This record gives sequence, C-alpha cells and structure tokens, in this order.
Amino acid sequence: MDRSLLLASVLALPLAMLAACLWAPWRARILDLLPIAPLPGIAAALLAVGAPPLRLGYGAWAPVLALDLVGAILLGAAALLWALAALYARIYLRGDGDAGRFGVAWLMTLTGCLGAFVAADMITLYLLLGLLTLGACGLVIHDRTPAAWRGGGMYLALALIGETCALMGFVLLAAASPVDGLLIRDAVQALPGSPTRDLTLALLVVGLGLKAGLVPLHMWMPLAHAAAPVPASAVLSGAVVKVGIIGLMRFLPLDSAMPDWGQALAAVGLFTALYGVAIGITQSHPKAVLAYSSVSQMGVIVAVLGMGWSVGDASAAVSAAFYASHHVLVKGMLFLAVGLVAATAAPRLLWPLLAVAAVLGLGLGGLPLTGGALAKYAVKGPLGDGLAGTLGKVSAAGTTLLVLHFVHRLRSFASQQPGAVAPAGLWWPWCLLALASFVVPWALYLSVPGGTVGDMLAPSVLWAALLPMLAGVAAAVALQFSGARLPQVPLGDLVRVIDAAVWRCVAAGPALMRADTLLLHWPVAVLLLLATVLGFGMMLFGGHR
Amino acid sequence: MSTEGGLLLAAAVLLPFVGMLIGMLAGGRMAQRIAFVVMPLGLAVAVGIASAWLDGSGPVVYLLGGWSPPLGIALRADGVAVAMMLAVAGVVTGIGVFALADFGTPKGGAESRAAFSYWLLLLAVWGALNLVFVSGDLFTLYVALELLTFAAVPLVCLTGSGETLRAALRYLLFALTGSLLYLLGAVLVFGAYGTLDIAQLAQRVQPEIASWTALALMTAGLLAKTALFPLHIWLPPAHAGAPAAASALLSGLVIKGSWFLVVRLWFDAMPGVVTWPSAQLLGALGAGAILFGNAIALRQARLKLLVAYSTVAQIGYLFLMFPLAFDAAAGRIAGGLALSGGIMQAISHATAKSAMFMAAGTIYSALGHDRVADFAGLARALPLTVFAFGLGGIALVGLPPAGGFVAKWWLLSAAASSGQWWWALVLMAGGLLTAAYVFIVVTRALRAPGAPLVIAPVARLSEMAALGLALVSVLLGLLAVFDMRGLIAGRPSMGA
Amino acid sequence: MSGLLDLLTIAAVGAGAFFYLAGTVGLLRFPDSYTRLHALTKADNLGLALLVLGLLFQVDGVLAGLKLVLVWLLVVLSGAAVSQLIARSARRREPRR
Amino acid sequence: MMTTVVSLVVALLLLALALWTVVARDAFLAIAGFVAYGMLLSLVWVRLYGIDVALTEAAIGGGLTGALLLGAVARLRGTEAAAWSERSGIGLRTAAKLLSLGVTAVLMICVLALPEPAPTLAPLVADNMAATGVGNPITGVLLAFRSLDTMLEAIVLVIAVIGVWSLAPDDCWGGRPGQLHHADPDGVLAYLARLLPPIGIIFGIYLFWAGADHPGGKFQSATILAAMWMLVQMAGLADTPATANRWLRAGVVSGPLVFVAVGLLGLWTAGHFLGYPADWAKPMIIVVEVALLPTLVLVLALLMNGAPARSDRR
Amino acid sequence: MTVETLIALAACALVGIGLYALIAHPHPLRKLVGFNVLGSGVFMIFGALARRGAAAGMPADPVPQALLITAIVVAFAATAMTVALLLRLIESTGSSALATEPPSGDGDAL
Repeated sequence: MDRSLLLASVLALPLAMLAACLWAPWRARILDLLPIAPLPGIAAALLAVGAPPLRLGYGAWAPVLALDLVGAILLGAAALLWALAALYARIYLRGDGDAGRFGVAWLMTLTGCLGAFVAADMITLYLLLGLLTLGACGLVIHDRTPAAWRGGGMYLALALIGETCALMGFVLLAAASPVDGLLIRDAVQALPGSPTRDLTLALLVVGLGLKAGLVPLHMWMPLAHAAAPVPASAVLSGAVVKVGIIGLMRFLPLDSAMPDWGQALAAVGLFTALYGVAIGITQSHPKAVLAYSSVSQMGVIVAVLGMGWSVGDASAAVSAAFYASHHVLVKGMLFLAVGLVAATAAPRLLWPLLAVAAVLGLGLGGLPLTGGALAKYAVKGPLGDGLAGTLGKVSAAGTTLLVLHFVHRLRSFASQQPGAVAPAGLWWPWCLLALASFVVPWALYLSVPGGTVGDMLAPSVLWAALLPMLAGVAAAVALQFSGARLPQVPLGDLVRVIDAAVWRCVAAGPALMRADTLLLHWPVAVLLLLATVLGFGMMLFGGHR
Repeated sequence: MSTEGGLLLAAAVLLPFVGMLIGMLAGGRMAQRIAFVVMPLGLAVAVGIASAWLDGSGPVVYLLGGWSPPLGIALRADGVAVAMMLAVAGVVTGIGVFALADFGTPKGGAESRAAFSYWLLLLAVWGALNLVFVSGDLFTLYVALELLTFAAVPLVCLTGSGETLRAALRYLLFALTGSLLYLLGAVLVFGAYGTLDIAQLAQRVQPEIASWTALALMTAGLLAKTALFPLHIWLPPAHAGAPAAASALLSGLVIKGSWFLVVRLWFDAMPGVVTWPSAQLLGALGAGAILFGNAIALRQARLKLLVAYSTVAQIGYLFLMFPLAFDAAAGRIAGGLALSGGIMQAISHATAKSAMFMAAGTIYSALGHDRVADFAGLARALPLTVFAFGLGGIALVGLPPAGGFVAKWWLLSAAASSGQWWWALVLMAGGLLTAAYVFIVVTRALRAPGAPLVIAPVARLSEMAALGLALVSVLLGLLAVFDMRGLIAGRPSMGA
Repeated sequence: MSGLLDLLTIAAVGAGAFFYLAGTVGLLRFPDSYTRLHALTKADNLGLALLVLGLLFQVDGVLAGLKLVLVWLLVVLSGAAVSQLIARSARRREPRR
Repeated sequence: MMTTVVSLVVALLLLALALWTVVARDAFLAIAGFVAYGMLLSLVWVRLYGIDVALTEAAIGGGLTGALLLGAVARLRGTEAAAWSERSGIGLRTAAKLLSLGVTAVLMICVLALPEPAPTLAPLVADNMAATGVGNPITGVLLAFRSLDTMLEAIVLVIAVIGVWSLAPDDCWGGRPGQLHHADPDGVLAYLARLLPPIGIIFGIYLFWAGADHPGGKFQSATILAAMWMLVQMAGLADTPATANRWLRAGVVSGPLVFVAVGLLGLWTAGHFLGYPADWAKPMIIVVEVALLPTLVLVLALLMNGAPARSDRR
Repeated sequence: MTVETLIALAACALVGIGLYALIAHPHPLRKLVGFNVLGSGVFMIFGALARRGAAAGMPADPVPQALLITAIVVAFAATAMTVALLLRLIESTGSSALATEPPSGDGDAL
C-alpha cells in the first residue's frame, strides 16, 4: 500500500508546488525548488514497480494510478532528466523576470509528463495530457520572441488536434469496453473485438503519434524545441515526447498480433526515422538539428513497437522503453550542451565538452560500449533482419551522420567573447547527466534483460554496430569534402502546408462577417423564424410518413 | 399529490419575487441589502430541494392550493430542474458579489436609477428562472417566459446609451414575437388535448397535425428567445453592450430559461411526437451555431463582442443533445447520457461564461477599452482577471477537470453509442475553434507592453468573484468523480 | 300591446339608424373638420337618443331603463367634450375662414 | 343562420381593419384603425360568450393600448419618413407574405382538424365552484384554481413598471413622467375631468364588486379607475406622481405582497399554499381582490405615464 | 360552419397579418401594432376553443377565458414597455431605426 502511495506522490508533490505558486512569494522562489519536484518519480520508478493499483475516490470516473515495467523504465529516466535539467535551469534562468511564470509552466509540464507514466485510466491520462500541453506551450513561448510565439501557437494547435483525436479514440474505447470502468487495460483488451476497432486505432495512432512526432505530424517539434529555453528544450525533446510513446504502448493491443496495423505503424516509424535525418542535416541551428534527430529517434522506437505488434510480441515494448530511456538522457544531455557551448569560448573546456557530447551522441547511432549500443542491441530482435532491420541500420548510419553534423554546427555556435566560461552551476548538472546517460543503460541492461558485458564485446556484435557507423562517418566526410551544398529546408518543413490552410480560412472571414450582418437584419431574422416554424412542422410531419 | 419538500418549490419561485417587491418599496441601499439577504436563502432552498429530490423517489411535486391538474397548477422538480436551480443560485450569488463594485450604493448614498433597477431585476430574473425550471404548466411557463423577458430587457440598456437602447428594443420585439408563437402552440395543445399540464400531456399527446404544429411553433418561438443560430439577431449587440454584471446574467443564465423549456417540451411533454428528422434539424442548427459563432468570434476585435459571439456558439452545444438523445429504435426521444451531457454543458457554460463576461468587464473598466489588440501587459496588470478569463476559456474548450469536459465526454459517448459520428466531429471542431480565440486573447494579454500600461483601479472583490466562478467551472468535473449522474438522473421523468 | 311597443321600437331604432347613416355620410363627404364634426355630433346625439328611446320600449324594470339613459348621457357628455377638443385642435391646425 | 352571417360580416370587418393597420401609410390613421379594431374585437368576444374577456379587451386591449399607441405616434411623427426610406425590398416583402400565408394556412388546417367533441374543463370547474364560494367561474379560476398565474401576472406588471422606470434619464430619477399639463380652468377638458371621475369611480367600483359573481372584476374596474385618474392628469388638475414617492411604491407592491400573505394564510389554515379553508374561500378571495385593485390602478396608470422625464427636485 | 370555427379561421388570418406587419414594416411602432394584431389573433383562437368547450351549463370553457384575461394584461404590459423603450430611443438618438451597424470584426484573429 505504501508503495502505491508513492505513485500518488509522483503527482502530489508537483501539484502541491503548483498550488503554492498561486501565492506570489512562493512563485518568486519556485525556481530553486524545481529540482525536488521529480524526486518522487525517481523513488517510484525504483520502488513501486508492480505495486497494486491505487484508486482515488470511487465511481467509474475515479482516477487510478499504476506502474508497470515499461512505465517504470521511462519514468525513472524522465524523472532523472527533469531533476538535472531543473538544476541547470536554476542557474540558466537566474535573474529572469519571468522566472516565476517559467516555474509554473515547468511544474505543469512535469506533472503531465511524469503522471502520464503512472496514469492507468483514460480520464486521468487525458487530464495530464491537457496539463502537459498547456505547460509545454508556456515553456515554449517563455522568451516572447516571434519564433517563440509561432512555435508555441503551432504546438498548441497541433497538440489540441491530437488530443481531440485521442479523446474520440478514448470514447470509442470506453463505448466498446464491456466493463463500466475507464481503466485503459480493460478497454484495450476488448479493443480487438470492437466493431469500431480500426477507427479507434486510427484515432489513437494519430492522437498519440502526434505527441511522439511521427511524420507528417512532427512539424511542431522543431519549431517548439528550437524556440524554448535550453533546459526546457532538453526536457521537451528528451522526456515529454516519450509521453506519446507510453501512450502508444498503453493503448495499442500489442500482445494480439495485427500484422497489417503493425507493419503500417512500423513503416511510418522507419520513414520518420529516415525523414528526420534527411531534414536534420539541412539545418544549421544545433537545437534544430537535435529536434530533427529526436523526430528520427521517435521513428525508430515506433518502428520497434510496430514490428512487435505485427507478431503480437508484447516484449517489444520493453525493448522500446529501454531504447527510449537511453534517448531521454542523451538527448537531454546534448541540449544542455548547446547552452554550455553558447556561453563558453575557452578551448580547454570547449574541446572536452564537444568530445564527450560527440561520443555519447554517437551512442544514438550505436557506438559500441556506449549506452546507445545496448539500446540498439535491445531493439535488434524486434526489428529483425528483414527490410525493417536493414532500414534500421540505415537509420543508424543516418543518425551518426546527423550527430556529426550537430557537433560540427555546435562548434561554430560557441560564445564569441574570448575566454568566456559558462558558470559552474551549468556544468555539473550536465556532467551528471552525461554520466547518467552512460551508466543508466548499462545498469538497466545488466538488470532487466539480464544481459552480460561479454555479449556486448562479441566481435560480431561490435562489427554489426560499427558497420552502419562507418557508413555514416563516410557519408559525413564525403559531405564535408565534396562541398556539396545542401538545400536550406525551412524549420518545420511541412509547416508551410498548415500556414497556407490557415490563411485560406482567414481569407474566408470577410464573407462570414457579411453573412452575419445579413442575419442581424431584422426582416431576415423574422423570416428565418417563420421558416424555422415551417421547417420543424415539415420535419415532424415528414418523420411520421 | 404533493410530495415531501414540495413547498420548497413555491418558496424557490416566490422568495426572489418577494425580495424584489420589498426592495422596490424600500429602495435605495436597501434594495441591494435585500438582494444579499435573498441570495443565501435562495441557495438554501435550492439545496433543500436537491436533498428532497435525492431522498424521494420520482420528482418533487407541489400542487398549489391543493388543486390538481388539469384544473390546478402543479410545480415539479426532477434531477434536471434541481441541477439547474442549484447552478443558478450559485451563479446569481457570484454575479451579485461582482456587481457590488458597479451597482453598489455607498452608505447613505442616494438611490440611483441603475443600481435600483439592477438589484430588483437580478432578483426578478432569478425568480423567473426558478419558475421555468419547476413549473409543470404550459401557460404558467408562458408567464414565466414573459417575466424573464421583462426582467432581462431593461438590463440590456441600463447604461442608457443609444446603441444599447436599440439593442434592447430589438431584443424585446424579437422575444415578444417568440413568446406569442409559444403561446399559440400552447393554445393548440389545449384545444387538442384539453390540458396544459406537462405530465398529463405526455400521456394524452398523439403524433398528429395539432401536436406537430404546436411543437413546431413552441420550439421556434423558444429558439428565438434562446438566440440559436440563425436567430441570434438580438444577442451580440445586447450582450456586448450591457454592463458586465448584466451581460454575465444575460449570457450565463437568461438564455438557459427558454432553452430549458425546449428540453421540457421535447423530453417530457411530447417525447413521442419528436421525429428523427426534426431532432436532426435541431442538431443542425446547433452545429451551425457552433461553427458559425466560433468563426465570427475569431474575427472580433473587441473582447465583449468576442465573448458574446462565443455565447452564440456555446448555445449550439446545448442543442446537440437532442439528436444524440433520439432513440431511433423506439422512434422517440429519451434521456440518458446525451441529456446529462447537455445539462452539464449548460451548467458549465453558465459558470464559465459569467466569469468571462465579468473578466471582460473588469478589463474594460481598467483599460477604458476592450480592444484585444491592445492588451499587451494586461497579464501583469490584472493577473487574477486574466487568469479567470483563461480558466473560463479552458472550461469552454472542455479540458478536464472542467465540467465542459464531462459534458463533452457524455455527448461524445452518446454519439459513439448511437453512431451519429457527425455530431462528434462538430463537437471537436468547435472545441478547437474555441481554443483558438481563447489562446489569442490570453497570449495578447501575456505580451510585454510597448509603453508601461496605465490602468484604472479595479475592485478586488469583483476580480475574486470572477475567479471564483471560473474556478467552479473548471473544477465542476471533479463532481463526476462522485458519480454526479445520480443528481442529473438519466431522463427527467415528469410523470407525477 | 307588445305589438305596438315593437312598432314604436322599430320606428325609433330605424330613425336612429338613419341619422347614423346620414352622419357617417357627412363624415365622409364634408370638406373640412368643422362641417364633419357638425354632421357627426348632431347625428350621434340624435341617432343614439332615438336608439335608446327605441330600446326603452323593450326593457322590463326601471333599473335597466335608467342604465340605458345613463349610457346615453355619458356618450353625449364625452361626445360633446371630445368634439370641443377636436374643434380646438382643428382651429390650431387649419386656417380660420 | 342569421348569427353566422353577422359573424361573417364582423369577421370580414375585423380582417379589413387589421389589414388597414398594416397597409395605412400614415401611422396615425393606422393606429386609429387599430383602436376601432379593438372595439370590434370586444364585439367578437361577446359573440364568443366571453363577457369578461370582452370587457377586458375593450378596457385594456382596445382602450389603454390604443391610447398608449396614439400618445406614442404623436411623438414619433418626425421619424416616420426616415423609417419608410429603409423599407425592405420587394423580394423580402414577397417572402414575408408567402411565409405568413404559410403559417396561416397551417393554423387553419389545425383548427379544422381539432377533435370533436372539444375537450373542456368546464365540468371540472362546475364541480369545484362550490369550494370557491364565488359565483363567477372566471373569478374562481383566476383566484382559486389558477391563482398562481394571477399572482405572477401582478408581479409581471410590477416588473414592467420597474423596467419602464429604468429607462429614465439619470438626472430625472425619482421624478415625474410626462410633460406638466397646465390646467385651463374653463377648458372643456378640465370640465370633463371634474364631471366624469365621480361617475367613473362609482362605475368602476360597481364593476369590481360585480366581478365576484357576475362578469366584471378587478382588471376592468382598475382600467376605468386608472382612466379617470389619467383624465384628471391630462386636464392638469393633478400632476403625475413622482416615482420616488414611498406611498406610490407601497401601493404598487402591496397587492402582490398581500396576495402572498393570503397564500401563506392558506398554508396555515388549509394546509396548502394559496389554498382556502372551507367556507373561508370567498372572504379571502375578496381580500386579495381588494388588495390587488389599487395596485392594478396604479400600475396601469404608471405604465401609461411612462418613464420619469422631469426631475422632482424643484 | 359554426360561428366559433369561422372566428377561429379569421383569427388564423389575423396571425398571418400580424406576422407580416412585424416583418415588413420599417417603423418599430407599426411593428408593435403588428405584434398586437398577432396577439389578438392568438387570443381569438384561444377564445374560439373556449367557446367550443361549452359544457356543464356554461356557455364556454371558463379556464381559457380566465387565461385570456391574464394574457391580455401581459400583452398590454409588453406594449407599454416597448413604447417606453421606443420613445427613449428616439429621444436619445433621434432615429427609430432598428438596424445596428454590424459588430466591428476587422480580423484581429490570427
């Protein structure tokens, strides 16, 4: 029971801090308290796995919290990132007049993000998604720059569309569910037999895939992640996107094989993985490059889920979660590095920083002995050796290329005034994160799948991991020396389509206003009133014929 | 026969009216004093009725003078009526607290026209609404509608400016026409079935030309008074022009009266007469209101007009429940999820929209204008008010735990179970459009001002009242945790 | 007896009706307000008087008869007053001749 | 047969007058037509055996409403031309004609399709009249069976007064409505205003008293009394009352309040709100009517007077 | 055809006439006259129904007649209020036009 209460504390502590923020003095000082908010999450991830579900209140609508293995893996990694990023933010935002507002947005996002990993019923999950969206939007627009407004607006718009789809999916799930409650697990078990199965699945994939940034629903991600302050980008791109992943894991009936759906999902995922790389290498701002790398990585994870689903292998979810947890930490580390570099010019610090970032970053491509190698190793099984496996290797090569491109861009991003050094308060959270992104995957690897170091040193494994990397390096070198000019793809590539649509709607405005003016014209209104009378008369009369 | 606590129904109706009469006699500062005495009493009465409803089985009934229908008049309260009465009592109290700033008479101050009229009409609106909720007699309901109109119209032009007078005149003429159409329908009903009592009518009514015409006339007349698209001719100028404390009342509560009467007619008086196409038509008008009203709201440059058009749109949500509640198999309309959703939507909108109008009014009096484009810096200057507006917006959009979310969930579930997916699409599109203009307003307010913003001082109490109502609307959904459909029990069975 | 009363009634009422007709024709045909008033008031007073007279032959009981006379008096009174007012306003509006 | 022909003629006249009120170009003529229309209406009510309704129609529907409209049209002369200029187009007018015709047609079909024998509550009323103690069934309905409607109606009138008052300019609040009429001592109007009221008051009170058992009642008599008062005002013999006047307000609210009090008394004595204990019914009904009469007189007169337009602070 | 049916049919026509005046007449006062014609039509239909309900020695059903008295008084109150509002409007704006300029919506949004 006490372990279950730990689950409640995951939500309770940040919510309590939020409530405290209603009082101005607390709000002013909230920045220093942010690091403690995610600690219950870490504790729960370590202690509360498989604890009995916790039901708050009664009735069908009562919130229920539970924590399974995949949830725990993601929760732990995410909470760790939230804590370290908060330490980073303490210094990064010191003296910012809007620090209080930033703290509120931060806590809202944190509550939604960590809560999503422990929520076991639809309503709670939807509530947390909403909280997450509003908070994240607040983080993105924090700088009040035009880019920030645009990123925030685009994020909110797409996120709301996604949540609307998800909500309809939830409703259909609940409608098809035999039991009265709104527990996700019960509903999903009944899904394969539901009459509206495909519609429900489509809505859920769109709604949750949008949160995970699946192409073509990804365009908000670069806009938002590039515009937010560095620590915010770190948590958004590292932790928050995983909410979409956990959503897919929870709502897709992974244990019942649906080849068509699974392969379709995998195809989308792999396309996303490659597409992210393709656009990413055309970006010049390091944060944009990282954002696209996140798009690509999410694609890989979704592909893993899809392949597992196509054969009804639920264990794929664990592998995906493992892969995702590594991405959480590494991506957070890379984003924080951007902030460090921007404030640092002294070579003695710059070069080690770049080196560590490069090595750990290449982990995303599967550099042997890094956590990334373990992650790639874990998902090798589900991806298999077929087309999916091959494309997976290609994406690994692409990721390598992308990371090298990032490091290249990062170097040119260094501070301009000579001898500038980022404050120590930024350094040590980053070092801890870097360390964690190496240690945590190993710990998980040795504990959860119960693998051994020996497996990882097997030449075949090393070779399999190195081959795509070498390809990637080769490509990078080729790009570098061929001097080929890559086209400059605007940030958020496809976003143009949305803009066009929006402007078309705006253009329709005046016509609407004219119509309204007509309706506000007295004779027209009374005529319409009489027409309504006769209309209802006919409808009532006709309905009985 | 009268049931336990039935007398409370008469009390709920007459208490505000008696307060109004005494207030008129006393005048001056006493008018507002009496209003604030009536508010807690009215709340208590509403709570008493609610408990009587929960204890008893079937509706709470009171036969006036002991005369039973069709000769006499019966007052009846079911779950739907109880829920609405509770909501109205709460919202009226909130609005009253807010109005103290604008219409409060200082100690020893002389009696002023606006204050005198406002407090008396506030009570009149309250009494009329309670009458609409509990009356079981079609003609008494006609009187109730006129009470509501006569009390609401002067509220529109309390400022006395030409524009508001014109808006009030439009409102009055259009509403009176609607009332006469309603009366005509009631007359036909009496001619065909010899009773005006809703419960008896439900047993006697047959699907035939008389009942069709009667229902069509009454429905159309009530839609005119509710300002459902495309009959919203009077609403935007009236609600946007009136003083905030009045707009909150008009937009949050008054329109619910005639809407509620449509619910009574369709669900209780003539459920068997309603047909699938007619329900679809009503839903279509609602859908038109949602899409059109929200789109127009997006185009508004002035906050009060924006909120007024948002009301035009929100009225649409109140009518989506009719097609969703239609049981195609039985060929009649029946309550259930859809009805609960509609009522929940009405209550949620009552609280949220009142709060938003109050916030808009505070902003107007602070800035001296309500041009959304010039709101930069407002979030710093009036954090509470902007927060209240934002919360109200969240409730309108329907994010949990707002009551709007519960309503949306129930309506969507009804759509899913009845397979009418098109209404679900409308619901979702409406939510997105709403989010768009709420986002625009809030972000405008969040921007950093070019020049330091100078604002007139605003009453803390008013800000608090708006925030309170907004919080209620956002937390309304939490009641769902305690299975609130027990209160809004499935269908409002008016059968005594 | 009653036959005679009926005859008297018919005669009186018929005459009254005639005066009404004449008055109405005058109202419609005469050129200006004064002459119209002239036709109207004369006709009304006399016509109504004859009507009342004719009805008086039919009433049973003094009270009913008094009521009829009262009606006549009231109409004459208000008719006189109103025609005065109309004439004054007409004098204000139309040129004196 | 004869009666049908007469009814036909009356009906046609009625329609003609109604059309006249619509088509007449000059507002004054239209409203004069409307007054005549009101008088004809009361004739129709007599043919429908609704003597009370006929009296009410003649007094309120025709009389007061007509006077109100005539008073208004005199002050609206200037705006007519402008209004005609914004007359809606021929298309709209045709559509209006068609839709109005449609509604009329549907209504006629309904009327012809009404069931035979017609449902009626008359027997129920007849059975229960004894309990009310009054002889006029309409009074019984208004003050016993459906007394709530009557109470609410009184409240409607009070709210209407508040609404009309609320239209006053701020500086005239509490003042007197309308222009000050200057008495013309030897004017015929003043003469009439001195001569008529005594008769009118007696007649009004008679009408009121008869109402319990015969056609007539508080509304009709209140109209007569209000008319007398207004005559006196128009003649300039008395000024319109100041809206701040406590006694005036007391008179306005006393009726409904007494009604509610009697209702509570019924709750105490008969166990029902608005109920009457056996053989106390008639006295209590009389009390209510007596209390309502002054309220109605005042309210009708105040509604005719309109919003305060003169500050009372001299 | 009985008298009451005849009158009821005429009343239906009155309803139509009143509605037309309400729609088509430009001047609010004339709309108000139309409103009263419409109302009297509705009342007359009710009255005809009452007459149809003659029974138990009563020449007409008294309940509708009682309701009619209430309705007539309410209609008078409505007329009085409208007239007061109209006079005030003209006093303060000099025009009786019902048409308001359309709410200014010069696309603040997006």
